Amino acid sequence: MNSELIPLMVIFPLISAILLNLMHGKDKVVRAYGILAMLVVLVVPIFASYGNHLFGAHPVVDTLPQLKISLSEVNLAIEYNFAFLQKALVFLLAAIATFAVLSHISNEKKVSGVYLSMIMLSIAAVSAVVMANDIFNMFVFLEIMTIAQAAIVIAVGGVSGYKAAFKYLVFGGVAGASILLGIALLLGTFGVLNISDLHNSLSGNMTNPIVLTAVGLIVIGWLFESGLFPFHTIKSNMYSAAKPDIAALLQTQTKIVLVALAIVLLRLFGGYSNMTAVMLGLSVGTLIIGSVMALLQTDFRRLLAFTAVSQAGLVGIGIGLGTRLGIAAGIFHAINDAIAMSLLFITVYFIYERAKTTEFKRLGGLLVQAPKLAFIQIIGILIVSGVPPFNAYQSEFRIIDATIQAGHPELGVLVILGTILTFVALMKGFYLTFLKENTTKIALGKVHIYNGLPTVTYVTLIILVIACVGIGLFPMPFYDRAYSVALKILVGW
Amino acid sequence: MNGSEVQFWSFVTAALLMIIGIYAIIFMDNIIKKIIGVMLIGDGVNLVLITEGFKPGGIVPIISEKLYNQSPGIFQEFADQASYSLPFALVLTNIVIGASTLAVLLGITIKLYQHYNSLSVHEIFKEEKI
Amino acid sequence: MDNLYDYLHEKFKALGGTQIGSGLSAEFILLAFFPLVLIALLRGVNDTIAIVLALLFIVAVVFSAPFVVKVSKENTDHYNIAAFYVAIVMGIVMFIMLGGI
Amino acid sequence: MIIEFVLMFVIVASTLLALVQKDLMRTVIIIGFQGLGLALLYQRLLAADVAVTQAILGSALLPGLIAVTVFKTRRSQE
Repeated sequence: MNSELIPLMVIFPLISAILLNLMHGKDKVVRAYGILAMLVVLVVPIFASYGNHLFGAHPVVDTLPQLKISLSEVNLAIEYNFAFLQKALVFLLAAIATFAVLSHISNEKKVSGVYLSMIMLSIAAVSAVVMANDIFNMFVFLEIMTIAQAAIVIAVGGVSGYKAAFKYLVFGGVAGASILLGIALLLGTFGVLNISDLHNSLSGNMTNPIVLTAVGLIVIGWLFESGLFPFHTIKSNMYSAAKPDIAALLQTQTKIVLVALAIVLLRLFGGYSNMTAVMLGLSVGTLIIGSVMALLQTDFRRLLAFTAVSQAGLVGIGIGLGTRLGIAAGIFHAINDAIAMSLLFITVYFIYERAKTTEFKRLGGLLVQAPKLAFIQIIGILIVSGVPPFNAYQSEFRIIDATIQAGHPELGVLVILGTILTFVALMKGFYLTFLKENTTKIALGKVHIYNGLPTVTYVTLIILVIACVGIGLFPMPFYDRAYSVALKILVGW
Repeated sequence: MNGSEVQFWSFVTAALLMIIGIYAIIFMDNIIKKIIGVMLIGDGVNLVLITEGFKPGGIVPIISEKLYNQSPGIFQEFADQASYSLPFALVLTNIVIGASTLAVLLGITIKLYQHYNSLSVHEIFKEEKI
Repeated sequence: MDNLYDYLHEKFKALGGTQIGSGLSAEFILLAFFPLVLIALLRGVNDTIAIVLALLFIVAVVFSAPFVVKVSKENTDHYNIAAFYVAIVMGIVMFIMLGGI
Repeated sequence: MIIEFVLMFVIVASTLLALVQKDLMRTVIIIGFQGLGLALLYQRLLAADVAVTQAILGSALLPGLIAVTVFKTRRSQE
């Protein structure tokens, strides 16, 4: 039952983070070790077998009568689950992180070990959040993830990065304390931290005001970690202050954590309709406000940042419906959209690397200089806007289907509106960057995109496009498994 | 005054700490005071956890080797009296996390001060017009 | 109504650097968004009340358009705006969870 | 039992006092008392191991870090 590779997915990036930190300054060693470590991080989730891993010497003990648990056994060890969903999410994270590491290694003259170590730390944290079946372990790694993400943004962002990271850490402190307080209340009431045990203790106990307070507190934490309504300006500021390749990594992590925490919330308190109502309402608000704000931006990075936030709202709508179809579609869309938004962020990363700016008033007429990039970006825009035969079409269509089947057809209309608005916003960015000849004084002689794409970027973009088309043409292997995960969430692990 | 009263007022203290922390985060203009607010919220949550583990009239959950050797049967009595020590482990983790967050925040503060020559949030976020 | 374009142009100037086309599309989507949310919220209640509320709502929309300027003012990167909305939403979430509306 | 209530009073009072100070160095010193009070309260609440950690971090290390920041920036609140 115990697969030895499961803890490696968390422990190896953590050790690499420490080692890279120590190697800082020795350029060649850092380069070599960075590439090697990313290879391991990519390979381990593929070869790990499904199963549980228990940390600690007491796998299971007999009933503890004073804990009032209607179970025959209680888990005392920290438990990590690894199944198809976890495998997909961890591999997706590793793939996008590999690009962030490789782009740093291949483009910078002086490689920063600390920077790579922070990327490794965030990989470890997000993998642990995805796999942990222990609510406190999840909290610890969420906090580590917050600090690591803030550190990555500080490393390259300049003053706007400092401001974004400051807000992120302050509100992250509030949200983290909120989650921990919720955990403390649950611990005080039931005496267990394992999510499966909590699920069993909680069933039919949703009128206890202490439990309801805990639900509210954990939902507030979920809103922060996934960048939904009150926190959307903070998240989008983080995305736009970071370099676009890091922003691709950050938004992937956000969507993965959104799914992981939402699964925990639904498993624990799935029967409580007020919770799903709050999740649904705030997700709808995020979708519309995010896409409206995306349309009003004058900088390509900020435009993409708000688009990413609004797409997180779309995932939230699917999950917040609380039906089997909705949860499956939401999880499926999270994976698809993380790939598609990463594609767009990486195209913008290339523009940023070469032109040193992403403001629309300084860009224009790049189609002549970079036709391949323009072609890939228009494909990315079509993918994110949900055009068949790409992958986001499959999941957005299923989300709309789920809204109608759940009895909220208005929400389906809102999803369509948000998608159209996203398409308009992204096309505006494409038009102003590639098609429109910029004749203003400020732009003359500023924009140069040299011949061709660098190999790493090109290969990554091609792989992402192939992934999008592949999932779009053959969605069923992925969707079926998401559908069975949804059943597990609703019925019990 | 008995032990459960201590527990109640300890919860009240924790609530006050959290409320003061949230007030500082939202209304105080100085960055350092906002950071202290984050610290206070963490302290409040820690106090909640500690108070949960507290058992009125109990003993500290540490058993020395000497004590155990004197009378091995003491283990049962110890288990009855000791306070619940799982929350303490959680608190230790949270203290460390809070300290590292605080350190990063203070580092950012110095950088922001070097750029804006001010510690006021109003001054630093001026460019983002309200 | 002859110079509606000029009127909107004047209003959208406050956004700074945004094209009027994107401002207008955002405005129309917002105009469609509010009634849809209203429908979603009011579908359960009495028809007469819903109609009266919807009419009142339309009047309110006509007098308070355009929304885009207000929305973009409320979504800047300023710390205080974020803190304000975080506080409000925290309160609302806890109220809904405990009050059980 | 009275010790706990005194400690709780000290904690809340020093928190409030720290936040109303105009001089940031005073804030740092008073927040150190809050950390020390918390450590003693933890000790009274039967969490000896946490109390030791909190005594070091809360009353010396974190105020020290804040004090360094205050020295590197400006001392008084404008």
